[in-house]
Amino acid sequence: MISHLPVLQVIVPLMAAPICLIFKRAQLVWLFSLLVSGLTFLISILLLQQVMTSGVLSYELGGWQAPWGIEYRIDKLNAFLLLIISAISTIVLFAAQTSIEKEIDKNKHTLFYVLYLLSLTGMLGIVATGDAFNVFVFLEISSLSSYALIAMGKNKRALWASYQYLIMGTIGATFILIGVGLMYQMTGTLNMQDLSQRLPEVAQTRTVFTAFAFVIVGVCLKLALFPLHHWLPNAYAYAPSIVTAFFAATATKVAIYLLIRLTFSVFGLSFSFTTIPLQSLFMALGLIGIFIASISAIYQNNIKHLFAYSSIAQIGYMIVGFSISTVTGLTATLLHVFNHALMKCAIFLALAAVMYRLDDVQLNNFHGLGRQMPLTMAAIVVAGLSLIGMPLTVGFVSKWYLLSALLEQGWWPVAVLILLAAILTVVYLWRIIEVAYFKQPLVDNAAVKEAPILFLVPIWTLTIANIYFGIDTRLSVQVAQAAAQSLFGLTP
Amino acid sequence: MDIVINFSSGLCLFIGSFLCVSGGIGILRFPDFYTRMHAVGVTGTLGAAMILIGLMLHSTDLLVFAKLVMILLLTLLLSPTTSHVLAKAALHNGLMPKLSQNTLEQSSLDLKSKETASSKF
Amino acid sequence: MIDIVLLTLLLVVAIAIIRMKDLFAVIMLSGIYGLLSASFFVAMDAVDVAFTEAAVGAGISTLLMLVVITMTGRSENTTRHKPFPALLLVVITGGLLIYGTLDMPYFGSADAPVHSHVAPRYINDSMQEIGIPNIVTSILASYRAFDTFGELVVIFTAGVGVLALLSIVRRPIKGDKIAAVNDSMHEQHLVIRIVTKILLPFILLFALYVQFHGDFGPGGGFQAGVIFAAAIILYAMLFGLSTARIVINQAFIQLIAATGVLLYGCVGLVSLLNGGNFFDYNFLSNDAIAGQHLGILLIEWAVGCTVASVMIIIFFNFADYRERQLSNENQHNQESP
Amino acid sequence: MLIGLFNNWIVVILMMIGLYIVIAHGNLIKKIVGLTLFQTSVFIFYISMAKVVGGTAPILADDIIQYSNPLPHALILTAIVVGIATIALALSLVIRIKAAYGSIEEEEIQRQDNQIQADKKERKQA
Amino acid sequence: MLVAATLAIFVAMILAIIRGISGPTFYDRILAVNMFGTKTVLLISLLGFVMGRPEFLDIAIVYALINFISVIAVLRYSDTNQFKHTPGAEPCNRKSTEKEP
Repeated sequence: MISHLPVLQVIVPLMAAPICLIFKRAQLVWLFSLLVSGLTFLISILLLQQVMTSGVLSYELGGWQAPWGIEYRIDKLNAFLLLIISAISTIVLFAAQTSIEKEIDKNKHTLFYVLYLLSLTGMLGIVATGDAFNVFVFLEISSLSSYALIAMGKNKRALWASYQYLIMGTIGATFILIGVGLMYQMTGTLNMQDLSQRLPEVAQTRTVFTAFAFVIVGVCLKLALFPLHHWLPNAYAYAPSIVTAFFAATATKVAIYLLIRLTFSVFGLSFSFTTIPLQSLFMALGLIGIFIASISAIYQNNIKHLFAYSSIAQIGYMIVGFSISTVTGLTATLLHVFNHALMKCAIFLALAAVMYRLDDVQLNNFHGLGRQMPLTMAAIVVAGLSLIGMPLTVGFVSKWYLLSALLEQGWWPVAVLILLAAILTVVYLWRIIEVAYFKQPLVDNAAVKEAPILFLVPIWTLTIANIYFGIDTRLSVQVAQAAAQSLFGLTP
Repeated sequence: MDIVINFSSGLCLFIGSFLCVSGGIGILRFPDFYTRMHAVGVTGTLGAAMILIGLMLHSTDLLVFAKLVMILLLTLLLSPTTSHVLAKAALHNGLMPKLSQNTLEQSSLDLKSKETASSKF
Repeated sequence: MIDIVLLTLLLVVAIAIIRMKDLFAVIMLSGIYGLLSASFFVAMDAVDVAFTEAAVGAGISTLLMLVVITMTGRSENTTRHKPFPALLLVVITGGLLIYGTLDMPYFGSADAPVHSHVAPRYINDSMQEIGIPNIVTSILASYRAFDTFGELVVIFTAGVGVLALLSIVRRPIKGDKIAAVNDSMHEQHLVIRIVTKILLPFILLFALYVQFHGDFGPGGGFQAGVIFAAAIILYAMLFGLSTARIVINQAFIQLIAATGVLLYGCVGLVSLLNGGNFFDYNFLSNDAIAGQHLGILLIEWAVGCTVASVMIIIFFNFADYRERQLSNENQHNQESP
Repeated sequence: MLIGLFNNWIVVILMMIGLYIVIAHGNLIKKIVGLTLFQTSVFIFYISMAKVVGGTAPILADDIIQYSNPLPHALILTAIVVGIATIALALSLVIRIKAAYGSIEEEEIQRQDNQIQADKKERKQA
Repeated sequence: MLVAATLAIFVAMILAIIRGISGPTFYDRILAVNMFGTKTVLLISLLGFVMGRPEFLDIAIVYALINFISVIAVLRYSDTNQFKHTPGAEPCNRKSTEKEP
């Protein structure tokens, strides 16, 4: 059974979704999906160990060799992402039942869990597969289920946000399809490994250049990189808060994985960074994205909007790390993927708790929340500090590696800009902390109690993880370093 | 023997395609919806039947022949029904046929009376 | 030659769609666009794709858009906001694509890399390895079975998504009300109901023929599912939604959709437990070719069930929402005058 | 040169028409039709890539030697079904938006959104 | 002879498309779609014989069915009030204002 782990990783949640549809009772379905998500988390841990010990795993589906059949290639990068996604999904599922009690009406709870498991399957499928067209199919599974999940939000604007996300997402997916088609036309194969061997000889043709451009634009649309980010704030703000917590921590990370996989493994480092001035382009887009997103985060009233814009800023950091195109730069990006998942999931779960108690997350709802919901507010403060990058938190680790990668290349002005951006983060966090601790609670929400236990357990496990991985960085740094080195071809 | 079959299949194909083209011209040049309907309905069914018969004569193996018979039966059943439904819906929804001037007032009068009579369901 | 004519026709229809204001005409033209592209696929020897595009592109999507149009109104407002930045963006992407086509292998050239690397094995060895004449079905169901599994899950997700968005708790309708609806429908559509009564058994039989004929000629699970669903939709349109609900009850249809996906997965699991990789049919039975046949048959059956039930779910929810909206409007009209 | 690439250029023009409709037109249903045009033109691009002049449909028959490439056909079967799934979901969203906002024009919906935003700000100041 | 018939069918299809695009009332458009559907059935059968692959006839049968079902759907759903044909004010692109009854 051990040799079948790569495919079981995707099949377990996939088979669980229709089973959930057959059980009609929501309580049973919640426990079942929690169990399935835990099982997926276990499989991803075993996979990570297997990959760290015995290198790349290759699993041929249907027994056909690579370019003819579909092949699952799991290396350190895949295993790292699979671990993050399944861990986040298990933690978020703890708080799911209590949160959707208030936000989604009764007869739709089972459908919520089916769609949740399907989007989990879609993301795991994208990360695990080694076939270019299979990425498109599983991308569609995760996007379709995320459109439906976002549209289940209570607020009527969730429908409009989901529609805009659908249009942008489908255009992005079709761009990826065009890119894959052009690549197939020039090389005749769909397998990523085979593509990377056959692309260099046709690399100088204009068709491969266009294929690269289309695929990158398609992925950037899914990534919500600066100019193409308009769908993200509304989608995250009006979706049910559990859905926001799950997607904020995983959806954009999968797109970052795709970007890294395409530029490093499929097109090759030399091709990606020479044909298009990818380095300066992404560096510029990342920096502009950080500043504009942080500034617009400051003026937001809806706290979910605020942290959605801050997510776009954090993606800007990852893109800057990616554009340095050195081993430490890539390690910084992978570290930030891991750390950002922890930070953002903790914050949005805390917001889900506030939403559960106050039914709204406007700034004036936060008046005096520090006394009324002390534990939840404390979690937001700690996660906020790690967002800024204070020492002893995960944020500091990823900022440290990003700055060292930048200084290694001698681009100290960019490093200064990064520190400036951290100050902007302080500004919009201070707005929340000041309101929560130094203002009296408004009269109508005086009788607000602390969030229920099922919320506090996941929030505080994430906050402790925020601090623990800030201090003992062995797991995250070691895996990220090994993944970056394997991508650069200098396997240790 | 096969010269006769070839000749007759060619003849059927020629008639069928002539009918189709005339149906096409009819749909463009006729002034009003109902006259176009007439053109398409008649030539559509007969033209299709002739072409299919022409193909039947041309076909060699039995399975292909059976499929062509099935398509012929299907077209003969469906295309008149569709024309009927189309005309009924158009009339029911008030599309007035373009009649010569004097019959226009006369027919609109009795249509009104029919309208009030049939407005019960 | 034929494809150049068809492509220019497609271009004409596409430009007409831009200029049309009346949404109904746009849907009619998108139906023609689907039919034209399906006949283009036939001219390009893509037989299975023409089948699916005709059934899905020209049939079901026109149908669904029609049901939506009757709810949302026909006219599109005339102000075309921000045409120039859109035009600029479109021209840039178009230019990049045209720039990309300059180095492409010429249309139909046999020595293009596409025909020399992976495809020859499918064409030459698929008879020995899998033993069915239709290579597209053998690729779909055996070489790249996981792609089709992913696609089946996409259709299942769409069905669950539509259920999540539109499904409402059904109040049991009284028996006599259904009879009233039935009578008024009967009176309105007399001829059509008789013709459909003759036609329905044939369409369902034809769907089963397409389902099991997928190995030898064009056809397969998807096409059969769509044709089956089209027959049920025809029945529901002409005999009234409430009668159709009695004939096909919704909970059972959702159950079939779920079991279809599970059946597909179980075929993989069985081959996993017998020792092979996930979708390796050689381990399904002692002889490899028999295993392949059995695997492909089961998979096509699972795909047919799921696609048919999801299409029925989608149509019934759309029509149900429209029915409820019309009844609200009628009550509203009765109260207001 | 022209004949060889003519197919691709028409496909590119069709793609751009679809993209233009999606971006420039405000009506939600018009955007969906634009999306179908855009996706169908991508399918036509794949299939015209698979055609071999003188080759017939990829169904094995004993007297034929040259076949068209069957792999893009299998890929496009998947893509068509993905397209119809997206369209079905988009249409159900349009129905819900019509019920919630009362209109399916982008400007009208955007105006109502900004309206709600403005009311919330006034309530906050009050 | 087969190729001549195919060309004739093509001409008929082009004429149907012209009527489909320019048709003033929306019933003309349904008529055009219906005619276009039947002509495509014939085109596919002829192509099957021209190209020597008689498998195409299955597709022709599906075309006939799908065309029938979509025309019936159009007519079944066109009896709501907003399709009431008000003579004179056809809701086509020349006259942008359309009186909602």
